[in-house]
Amino acid sequence: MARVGVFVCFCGANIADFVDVPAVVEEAKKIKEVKYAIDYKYMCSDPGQGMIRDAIVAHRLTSIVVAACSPRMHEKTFRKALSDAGMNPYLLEVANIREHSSWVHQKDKKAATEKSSDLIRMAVAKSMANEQLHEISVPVTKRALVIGGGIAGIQAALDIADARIPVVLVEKSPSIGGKMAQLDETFPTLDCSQCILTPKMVDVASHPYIELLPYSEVLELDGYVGNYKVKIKRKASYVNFDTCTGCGACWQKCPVKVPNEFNMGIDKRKAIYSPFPQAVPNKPVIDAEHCTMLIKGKCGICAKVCEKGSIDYTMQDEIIEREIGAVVVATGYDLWDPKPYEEYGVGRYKDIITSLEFERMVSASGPTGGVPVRPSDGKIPKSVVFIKCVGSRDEAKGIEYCSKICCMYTAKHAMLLHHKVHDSHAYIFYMDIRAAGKGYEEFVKRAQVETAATYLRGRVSKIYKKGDKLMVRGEDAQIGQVVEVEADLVVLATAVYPYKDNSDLARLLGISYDKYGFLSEAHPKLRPVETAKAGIFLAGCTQAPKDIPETVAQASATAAKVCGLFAGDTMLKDPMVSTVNTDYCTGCQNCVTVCPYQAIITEEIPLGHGSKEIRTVAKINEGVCQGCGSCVAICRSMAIDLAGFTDMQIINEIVSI
Amino acid sequence: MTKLTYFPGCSAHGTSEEFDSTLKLVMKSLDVEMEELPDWNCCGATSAHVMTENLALALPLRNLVLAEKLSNKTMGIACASCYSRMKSTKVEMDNHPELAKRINSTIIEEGEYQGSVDVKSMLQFFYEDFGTEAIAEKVTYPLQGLKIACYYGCLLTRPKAITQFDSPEYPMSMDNIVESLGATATPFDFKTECCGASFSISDTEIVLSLSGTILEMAKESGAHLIAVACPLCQSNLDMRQPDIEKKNGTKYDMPVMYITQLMALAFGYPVQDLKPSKHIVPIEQALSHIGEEIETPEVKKKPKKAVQAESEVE
Amino acid sequence: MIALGQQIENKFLVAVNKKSSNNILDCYQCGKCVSTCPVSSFMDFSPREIMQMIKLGLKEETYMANSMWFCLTCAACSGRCPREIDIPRVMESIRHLAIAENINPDDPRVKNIRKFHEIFLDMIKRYGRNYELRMMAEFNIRTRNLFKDIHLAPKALLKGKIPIGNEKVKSAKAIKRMFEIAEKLEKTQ
Amino acid sequence: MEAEVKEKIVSIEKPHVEAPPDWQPVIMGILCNWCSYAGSDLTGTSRLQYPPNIRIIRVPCSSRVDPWFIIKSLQTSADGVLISGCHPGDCHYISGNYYARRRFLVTKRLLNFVGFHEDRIQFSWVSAAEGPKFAKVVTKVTEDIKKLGPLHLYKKENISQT
Repeated sequence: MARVGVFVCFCGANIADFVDVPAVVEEAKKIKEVKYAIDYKYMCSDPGQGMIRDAIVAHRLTSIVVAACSPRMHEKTFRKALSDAGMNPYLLEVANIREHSSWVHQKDKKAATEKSSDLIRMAVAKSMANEQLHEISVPVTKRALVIGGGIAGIQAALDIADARIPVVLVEKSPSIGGKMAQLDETFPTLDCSQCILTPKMVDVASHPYIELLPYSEVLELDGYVGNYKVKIKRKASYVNFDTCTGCGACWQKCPVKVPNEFNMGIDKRKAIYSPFPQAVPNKPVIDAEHCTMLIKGKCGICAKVCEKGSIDYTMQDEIIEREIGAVVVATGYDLWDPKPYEEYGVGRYKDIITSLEFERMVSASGPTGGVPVRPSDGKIPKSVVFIKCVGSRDEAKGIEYCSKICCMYTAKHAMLLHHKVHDSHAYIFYMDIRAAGKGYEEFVKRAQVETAATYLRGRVSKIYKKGDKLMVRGEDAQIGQVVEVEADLVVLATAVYPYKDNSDLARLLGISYDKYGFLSEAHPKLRPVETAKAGIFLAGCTQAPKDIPETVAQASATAAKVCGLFAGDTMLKDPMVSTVNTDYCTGCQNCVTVCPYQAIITEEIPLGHGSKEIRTVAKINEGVCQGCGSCVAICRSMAIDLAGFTDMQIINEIVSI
Repeated sequence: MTKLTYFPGCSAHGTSEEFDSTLKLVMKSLDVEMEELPDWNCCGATSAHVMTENLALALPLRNLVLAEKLSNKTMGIACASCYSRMKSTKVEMDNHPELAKRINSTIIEEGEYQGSVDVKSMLQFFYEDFGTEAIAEKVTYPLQGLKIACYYGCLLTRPKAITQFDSPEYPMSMDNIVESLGATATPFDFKTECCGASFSISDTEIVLSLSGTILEMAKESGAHLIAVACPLCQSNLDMRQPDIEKKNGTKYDMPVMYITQLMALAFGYPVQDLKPSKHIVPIEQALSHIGEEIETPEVKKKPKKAVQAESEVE
Repeated sequence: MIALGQQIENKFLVAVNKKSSNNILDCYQCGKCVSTCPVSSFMDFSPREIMQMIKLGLKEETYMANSMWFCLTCAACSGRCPREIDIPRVMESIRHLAIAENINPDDPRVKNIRKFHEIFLDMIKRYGRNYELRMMAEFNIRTRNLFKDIHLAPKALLKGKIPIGNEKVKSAKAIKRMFEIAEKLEKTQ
Repeated sequence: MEAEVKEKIVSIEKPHVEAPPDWQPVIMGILCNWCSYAGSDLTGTSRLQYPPNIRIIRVPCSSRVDPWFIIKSLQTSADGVLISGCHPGDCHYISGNYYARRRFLVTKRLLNFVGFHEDRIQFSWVSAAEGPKFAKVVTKVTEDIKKLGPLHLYKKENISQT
């Protein structure tokens, strides 16, 4: 027999001034199931909660209705009061008579009073169908997977590992370091990129809590938050990392030359190589596509010169598995290919390069010894044109968004050019200068004043060759005149774009991505590092274009999220999840389609009791379910229900008025 | 034998007679029967669309409707302006039924537009319906040694949404045809810059300035002559060349020939058939380069394997 | 100085957008069209400035500019516009709007250009086709510049560049009728 | 025949019982927890006034709304129903409101087909920040339903009489 207690709050004058609270109490008492009803000045106060606790015991109440402010405000408070009285907290219902009645009908006390009574009647009706619910406890595997070993992945891995949580760091190339390792100096301080990055890379390699898996890729992710299982492919490196000392004899003697990806193809590397001198781990790998031994079975020089006998041409890809509880995706970005800019002669003129190529050239450890040169004839350029927004902010040929970092690094490039070639001049075509960041505007000003770079406001429309010069034509909108710059070298600030396989990775992980392939955060403002899938977090440019400080901040934020997730041995989860009544389930799998979290899978059960034949039914993973109820509404046979918002509860509310 | 409806355009019977006559020779060699569109009218370029909206579509539409009465699937258009007007009209008519109805009402007697005939420029026809290999097969007199700057002008490849042919910025179709004739196409950055078009008569200053740059850049590219596929381009670059030279104080000596003239020559027709007398800038000097050794003996190494294309072994 | 803020509704912008099936508000003033345009240096206002003038609702000023009359419809700008505005179409639209309102720029060169196009259309109306010599001659007569290009004439004539004879479209009547219906349509729109 | 059917359908909207002069409609508002319910709370916090006819039911997501709820409401207590969810693209549960919208449209067309006036069932997007919009929406819906009058025919107690 149901025994409902109703507690109506005055909320000081907030409710009492516009609703006749005693009348509401009297009205509530008329409801059959209500065995106790009372009002009080502040229900949420300690004495108010005490009244609830006492009444539960004294009147043997089976469910509680509090008529007060919005449940979004104090539902948790009152639930706790129930628990304290030894009652299941989910037997509470809140009637929102403040936000939904007294505050919005201040001119009509009678109507507000009637409405409040109705709201209480609805809450009482709903509570009749309330059931005891228990928070779901999910065990947690306290190990994190970090995908991508750029600055984002490095920072996330170090922060998590420093909290003594084991980390598996997967990097697809032979060394960690990412794009930041390719940079020369960084804005707005002109710190040497390598100097600040390499110590962190070394920390990663030596950290007792980090398992570094270079030259590896994630193949498969199964499970749910706290309980993921990941399959990782360790690509065959043909070098035994355990015995290799990284002496370098092999790559010095290797006869095969291949364009060097790390230096943007400006120089050559060998078929057995370590991408750059400060690589971590500093062990070479054999590039199977180009090694003549692996292609034709001829050569074998590296094996001959290796004193440790670390070369193993028979090595195969290896697939390993790890159990993890959370994932940080930090796969970074690629540069957008400027080929669609045919009017710039991209691909036809060697002396048009991308910003990252320029970055490698001015890098002290770069292929040209830190001096920019013209790829066509090796001469040092005097007049250099930088073009911003190549691909960015261009719906027609490129992408809609602003790449965020180009304004800053172009200012930096002007400075670096000025430092490396004193008698040079930079011409910068821009549309807007976007320098929002600490010390950024000051940095741009410094670049403009110190280098006297010519800033021209306009998009370049055409580049053509005249003699050995490139003629760059654009409008300087500030004077409304078309200008033509005679350039030795043109540097395109091409857009920041996700790797083309980023969307494949997203599908593999079961997270969403936007039309470009950037991975989507759960909420653009309030949950910027989480994905919609619990336990998967985003760091760095894989989510959107970012500069280094922002990337590092986001990486640390993911680490905080991971540590929070792993704070207990189990995770507690709201019990408001869907359940399937397999007796009714017809196995149509409509619910599988609508579930935004892939929380529903199918299972096969005997057709009848003891039957050998089987049928397929839906199965909800309550660890993954977020309780939206899409599956409940789509279910044709009404086999699914959502705890806390069951069909019965809602229908009770509807028919109670 | 391929059959083709032929729309010559006003200039084919006027300023660009040599385009028309060599086109016919080339088509004969390629075994194409050209059926001139009976009773065709001027497409209205460029005045119609400058001044009015409806006539700009109505004039080309009449030709499209007339062409549908013939059994040929494609209408080949010699003049680039006519091609552009005709193709734009076709695209507008195909995509806006409401508008199509309105414009069609101006030519009720000719009939209703069906959209059954494809419209192509002659360059597009050569490139898409024959291809460079088929053209190369017909060559009996290779134009080896001749360096040619291919000039497309605005309308053969632009706007991309209308023409759906080649690149609007750096097209290569004519260059490839020229190469298949044995000649060398020079890297020419101004191949799609405007020559000044219809301002030829109304505002000559503009034409002298724009065409001047094109001539200068063609010279810069090392070309002996410019190849074109548009009568208006030809007339601006050729007829106005002495004026441009006077204005700029330089001598270009840059003959401007139709691609069909070059094709006819390579297909074995005598120079006389190209009607050299029609040219203001004489073509004979340029043509004398035929047979010269190619200066850059850059032997193209054919990579045996993809592997070696990228990497090299010491 | 241009006074703004007196009229909130920008009817001119709405009219141009409707006529051209484009949205001028897309323009972010990058100026790529200006340096692309082969004739922008001849214009009173560059295409970029015209876009901004439409945004400001400066109808009279736009109509009085020679810019849209100099547009060659070469479509180089629209092929490069990062916001995919069909600039020639916009130019054409404001030209047609100006013609409809009978507003003519003072630039004598525009008068020449307009005269040329009128003669050209007239010729099509009469013959169905265009005859270049007649065209040039009539243009020179009507612009009172009898000897323009006269130095080209003998040479071109001699070389058969400019034919003298006329040929007429057989159903010239059909063309005439087309012109008449089209004119009516123009008025009813 | 067709006219007869039509007559019958239209008759659902015909007030069989004269509405008493002090009649006030009841509107069932089913709001998603994350946007519209929060928005309605904001209306309250901002003390924006709207007609007191709406009775609000909280659901986690607009996709939780079963057509059954709408029909049951019209059948028993309500003269009109308002469903409100997050703006397209803002769904707390990624894509729930898209399902809700589709399902709602079908339900509405069905109810419209059997003779309900389309204003009886309304849908809106109200975000957690749109307190004023919620007040506006409720006011409009209330006015719409007031114009239509009480929904008598379909009510259980009246069904046997017709």
